[in-house]
Amino acid sequence: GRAQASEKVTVFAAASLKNALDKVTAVWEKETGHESVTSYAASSALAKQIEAGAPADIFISADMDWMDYLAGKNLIKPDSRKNLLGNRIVLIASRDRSDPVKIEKGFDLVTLLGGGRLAMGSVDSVPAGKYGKAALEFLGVWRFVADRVAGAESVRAALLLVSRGEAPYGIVYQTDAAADKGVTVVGTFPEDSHPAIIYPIALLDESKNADAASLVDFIRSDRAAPFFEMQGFTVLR
Amino acid sequence: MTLNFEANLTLGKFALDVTFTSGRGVTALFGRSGSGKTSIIRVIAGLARPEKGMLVFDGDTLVDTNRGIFVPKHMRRFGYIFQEGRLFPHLTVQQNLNYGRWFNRKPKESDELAKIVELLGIGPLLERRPGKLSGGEKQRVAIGRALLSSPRLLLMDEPLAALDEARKAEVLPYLEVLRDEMKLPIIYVSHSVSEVARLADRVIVIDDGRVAMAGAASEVLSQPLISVAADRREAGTLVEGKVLNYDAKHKLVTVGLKKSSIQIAGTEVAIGKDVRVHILARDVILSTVRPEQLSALNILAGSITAVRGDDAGTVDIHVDCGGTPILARITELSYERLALQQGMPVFAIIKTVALESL
Amino acid sequence: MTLNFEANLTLGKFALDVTFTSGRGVTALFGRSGSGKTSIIRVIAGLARPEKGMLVFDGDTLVDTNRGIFVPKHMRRFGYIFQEGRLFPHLTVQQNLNYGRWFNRKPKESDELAKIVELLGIGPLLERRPGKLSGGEKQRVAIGRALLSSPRLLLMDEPLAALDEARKAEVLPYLEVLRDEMKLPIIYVSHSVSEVARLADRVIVIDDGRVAMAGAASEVLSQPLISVAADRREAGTLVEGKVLNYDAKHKLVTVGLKKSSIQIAGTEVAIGKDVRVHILARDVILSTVRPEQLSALNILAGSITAVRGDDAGTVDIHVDCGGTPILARITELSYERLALQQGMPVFAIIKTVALESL
Amino acid sequence: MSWFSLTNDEWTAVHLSLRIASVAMLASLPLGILVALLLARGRFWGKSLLNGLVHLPLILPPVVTGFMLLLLFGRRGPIGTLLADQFGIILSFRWTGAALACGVMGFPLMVRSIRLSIEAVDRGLEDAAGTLGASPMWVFATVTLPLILPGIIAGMILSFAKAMGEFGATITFVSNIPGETQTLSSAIYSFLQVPGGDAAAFRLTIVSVIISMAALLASEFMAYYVGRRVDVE
Amino acid sequence: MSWFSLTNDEWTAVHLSLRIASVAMLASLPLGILVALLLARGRFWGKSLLNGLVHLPLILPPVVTGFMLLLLFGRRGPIGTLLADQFGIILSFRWTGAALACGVMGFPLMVRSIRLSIEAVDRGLEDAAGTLGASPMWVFATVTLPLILPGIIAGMILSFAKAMGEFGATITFVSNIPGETQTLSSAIYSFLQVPGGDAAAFRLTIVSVIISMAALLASEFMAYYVGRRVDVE
Ligand SMILES: Nc1ncnc2c1ncn2[C@@H]1O[C@H](COP(=O)(O)OP(=O)(O)OP(=O)(O)O)[C@@H](O)[C@H]1O
Ligand SMILES: Nc1ncnc2c1ncn2[C@@H]1O[C@H](COP(=O)(O)OP(=O)(O)OP(=O)(O)O)[C@@H](O)[C@H]1O
Ligand code: MOO
Ligand SMILES: [Mg+2]
Ligand SMILES: [Mg+2]
Repeated sequence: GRAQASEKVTVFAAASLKNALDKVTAVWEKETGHESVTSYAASSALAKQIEAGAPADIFISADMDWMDYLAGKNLIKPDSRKNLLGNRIVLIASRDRSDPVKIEKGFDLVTLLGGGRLAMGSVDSVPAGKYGKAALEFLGVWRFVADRVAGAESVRAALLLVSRGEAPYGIVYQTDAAADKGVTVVGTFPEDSHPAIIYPIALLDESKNADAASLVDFIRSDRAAPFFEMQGFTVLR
Repeated sequence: MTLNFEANLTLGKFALDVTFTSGRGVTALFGRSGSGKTSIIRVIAGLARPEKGMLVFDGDTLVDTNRGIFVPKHMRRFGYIFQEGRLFPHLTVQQNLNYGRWFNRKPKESDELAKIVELLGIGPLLERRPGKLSGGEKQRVAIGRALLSSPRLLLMDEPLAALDEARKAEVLPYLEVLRDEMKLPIIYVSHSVSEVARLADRVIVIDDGRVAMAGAASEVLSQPLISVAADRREAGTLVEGKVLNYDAKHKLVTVGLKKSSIQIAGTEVAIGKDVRVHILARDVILSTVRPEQLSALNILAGSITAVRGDDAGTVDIHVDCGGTPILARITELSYERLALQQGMPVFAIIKTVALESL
Repeated sequence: MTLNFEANLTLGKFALDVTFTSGRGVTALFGRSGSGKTSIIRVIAGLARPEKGMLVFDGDTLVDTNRGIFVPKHMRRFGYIFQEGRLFPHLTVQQNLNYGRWFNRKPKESDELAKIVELLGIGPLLERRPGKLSGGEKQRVAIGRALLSSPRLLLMDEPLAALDEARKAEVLPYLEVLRDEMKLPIIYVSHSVSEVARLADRVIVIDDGRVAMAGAASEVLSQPLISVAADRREAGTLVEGKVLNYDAKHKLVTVGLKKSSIQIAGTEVAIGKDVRVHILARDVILSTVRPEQLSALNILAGSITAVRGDDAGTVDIHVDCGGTPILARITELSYERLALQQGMPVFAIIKTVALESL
Repeated sequence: MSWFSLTNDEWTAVHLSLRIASVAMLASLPLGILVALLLARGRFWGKSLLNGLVHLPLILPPVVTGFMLLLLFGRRGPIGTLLADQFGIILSFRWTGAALACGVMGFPLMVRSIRLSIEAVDRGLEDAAGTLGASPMWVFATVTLPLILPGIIAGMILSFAKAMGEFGATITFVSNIPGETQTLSSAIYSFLQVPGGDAAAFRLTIVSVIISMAALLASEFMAYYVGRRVDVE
Repeated sequence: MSWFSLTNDEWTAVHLSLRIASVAMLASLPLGILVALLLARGRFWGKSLLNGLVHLPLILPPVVTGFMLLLLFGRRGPIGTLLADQFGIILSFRWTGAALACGVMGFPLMVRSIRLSIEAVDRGLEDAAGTLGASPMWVFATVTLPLILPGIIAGMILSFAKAMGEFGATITFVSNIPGETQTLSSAIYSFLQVPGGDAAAFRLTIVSVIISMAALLASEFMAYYVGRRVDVE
């Protein structure tokens, strides 16, 4: 029941953080004896749930937009908001075409695709898709490949499209690319080619749980950093 | 008990417009296929709502379209034996039989069940479901189910059509018991004149949605018009009388008519009981002289009141035997040979065993 | 044409073990409710598969469990009139009637349809769906549907039970036409002795899943044992003869028997035609002297061959009238009064119109 | 740890899924029967509207259904507030909310099955029961209900199976809180969102399939048993 | 731009959704009827297995179904390769693939409805047709099929509605390419993923609901028409 759970710290976190964050909270629980639960879902869903009064203490979003959305409605404690993690987007190819690609202004992605599609998160909705589109626009490639994009429901789905050979190339987070043996990272997008990829963290305005702040601190601490870095995130300080 | 029925009902191109009154005992609905018998029964049972009409049972208004009264079917307590069985397929025979008893304030004693099961010969079927019964078995269970629901009125739509003659001969006396001892009024649809003759007190002949004839069974069954619905061969007269004597040795019942008497083979009946005898016209032989040494026991003297020929080579002769009308159907040839005429004295010879037993 | 039937079939506790042969004409299956008649028909139609058995129609093996032969139902071309109608609810009456014709190589001419519609009186119903028919109307459509499917054999399971007598009287002659002119063999289940007497060439009496009696209709219907299945009142003899004469004026047919002749009211029949006459025992009066001035035309001289009493107050007297056996059922009282004995000469009086017409 | 043994959290998810699917199925059953009856037999204004409403969860993307539930039944939603104030019932972010979401998602499937069965019932049998003295309620209980049992069973199994597979509406409405609202389906979804989660997702999928197959087999057996009783011929 | 007018892309999504839902429904119908027949009437080894298989898309989270479709029907999947090599049929990133996904997701719903109807058919009528000379094929076409029409209609509408609401399996299998595989559902989903997208999502939801309601009404009318013909009493 809710009674015990309310003593637990409840974290609402973007689904892509699961691997690292599960380990981090486990360590925190062990060290402090407190308890926590984490609900992983799409940032959009989590933000709307928080808006609807979800009993969460901490929110970690996969992009700035949904955190801004909550901030605009005064649903987070403004001073608790911090940029937690950074990420990079990379160009991946299916195993059979592992030649590195030099990603620069005007690089010939169309030829590389050779009639195939470019798999990435949906460019309107999935954060990785948005960043990918921004990068391609910055590099002047977007208008050539816009109609070749296959927008997936998540980065993971985009990854799968490439690893299954549906699409020859794809744009995903480096965190995701690292774990899949079916794909090769053939290039990394320059950091200045897209808005910074940032996972912000914040305490929620309605949170009354005294342990929540301690967990946020721990997540941002050096103790937690290696778990995130192991997954390929950049820890922002 | 009386049932006043008055209803207008339209079913597609068919229009029912029927008014009748039925009293205690059995009222037979007689009529050709498609004439509207089942429709009438459905209105009585509350399964069809007349557009205009009135139904009163024993002072209890069940339907009155003017006043907007319509008593729903489950409050009427009329047992209905459907033309097509309608057993509950998910219940065993036993559960089907007991179904109506659950809903009755005055449940019949359980030996009532045993008795009806015995009568209908459905003992071995009790555990079975209707899907595994033969046609006649289904019909028998349907009869039992209706009888056991303690109805105030029994609606029977060709209940015996699927039964063999032997079984019919067992069930009919039970219906008579219901009628006479339980005083259960019955509305009975049948195509069989002999069934009707035996059971019915009143007969209503329906033709194309209208009442063609109605009246006491003895009247109606003696009308030639009955042949709209029945076989010509079953025309005859229904005679009422009282049991005068029972000869146990010869198993003969003597029935006293107006001024004469006839003898009928049969089992013991209480002396003084009112009975009815259906004498088929085709079973009556006429003679101009008193016959001798005949095996026929019943020889009634009378005189010819009317002669009516038809175009099938037969002539119907109406004979008045001391106040009791008897109809005889003879061939035209005999009619000519015997030179029969209205007013002539004749002897009507009726074979004893040709009579409907009581 | 012959049908050899031999089947073992178990349905729950019921075991069918029947062997019979039926030839041209009508074979009647007779038996009490639940005796297994429908089960036999189902095996013939291919709706039930016997555990062990053999079915050969005109040399054409339809079922042989030993050799693993089982011709499916749609290849047998046996028309089946079901006990419960089974009309297609989604088709109009007309479409129901035509259904079987679609599947026939040799479709009946369309005036065949008109004729059958006329005969069954279903003309006004053609556009309707079965849900909107009365019970008898459904049954009539089912009869029409089977007749129109150009069957090689007709299986009729109590086809006339729901019909009024007048309609029956119209349909029966048509069945006779099918039997005689179309040479269509028919297997006919009925509880009515008079129907069977009129139609059947062979009668097979089924009792509890077994053949209790089988043989020519005239033989079987004269047996007292037939009363397992039939009303006692319908016992009698089936007599075969040839039409000798037709008196158009009096509409009288003279039928020649072995050494005598009888007269029957009826419509014109071809002279020389073989006919059968069912004489009910209860319609025969015996006299020890030749009666005079009687309206009964048929008075046959004969002698008593056997006397058999029962415990219902009646005595069955078997009389041989010049080689033609006649059964008379009289009361015990008359039996005593007339002092009848075996070997005694008597006169059998049969009312003309009491005879089954042809 | 053997490949197949489940972690504690996973066991919890299994329990929770079973509980949620069963409750969703059972709790929506009475309403499902009622609505099916109304749609099959009723003649009233707004019947098409009711019919449309019932089908909505099928027509809408599950996420939309989830959002609608959140808006209506959430802590701040009109119905949510009402339930909380009047009856102390809180659905949001509780397993009960997950059951509501699953029940709603399975509702059109349940109603359709039951409705089809009701439409196939021979009204003549109900009439017969009426003439034997059974009031409409009793007719329903003793004749209609047993006869539509196959449809009810089909509806229940569809609802149960849907509840096992549902996550779009659930995760949107009540989030994905382990031990509270995390069903097998949402757990599978979470695993699929992270690198290397495929094996775990696959394992849970197998568990989910096994549970549902068992339910399916049980339902088939029940339907067979029911059907055998009513078997014609 | 008035509040309600749709953009070009949105119109495309509407067209595409209609096409995909209709094709999914119609293409799965013959197989649906066949499988329903097998399940209702067949007696064969592996019937439970087939039954389980049919229900899988209901039991599995749609994303998993999408993955499986990708594994099987994708460019490198066994069936996908076969189809591409032998028949030149490519499903990946095509609207046909979306139709496949929707058809698969709606399949259990369609089969259940049809199966329920088949189980309610009076076998006696089929026997009667047989004795009148109709071969099993003809019996099916002229008796069984017309009698199960209500179930078929119900199955079709469920499949259609499901196709309108489906996006989990579709987006996973064939992605979300405007003009090719982006259905109304996936468009709605996309809008919901961005802050401020609610209004647009709501607008498309209304469109989707209107379409589905029209289909629903049409189906009800058809069912009424069919039912009236077969009406008993
Ligand atoms: N599926 C079944 N399971 C068990 N017993 C059955 C089944 N079907 C029929 N029976 C039994 O088999 C016997 C023969 O049935 P059948 O239908 O052949 O009788 P019938 O002679 O046609 O009777 P009726 O004149 O009443 O129609 C009956 O006693 C019946 O109870
Ligand atoms: N739903 C209906 N729509 C149109 N006509 C109907 C409907 N139901 C019955 N009829 C017609 O009404 C008439 C009377 O039907 P009803 O069932 O009362 O006849 P019935 O006297 O019981 O006949 P049967 O002896 O054949 O059972 C018939 O002509 C029938 O065709
Ligand atoms: O309706 Mo879904 O796409 O099975 O959760
Ligand atoms: Mg009737
Ligand atoms: Mg039978």
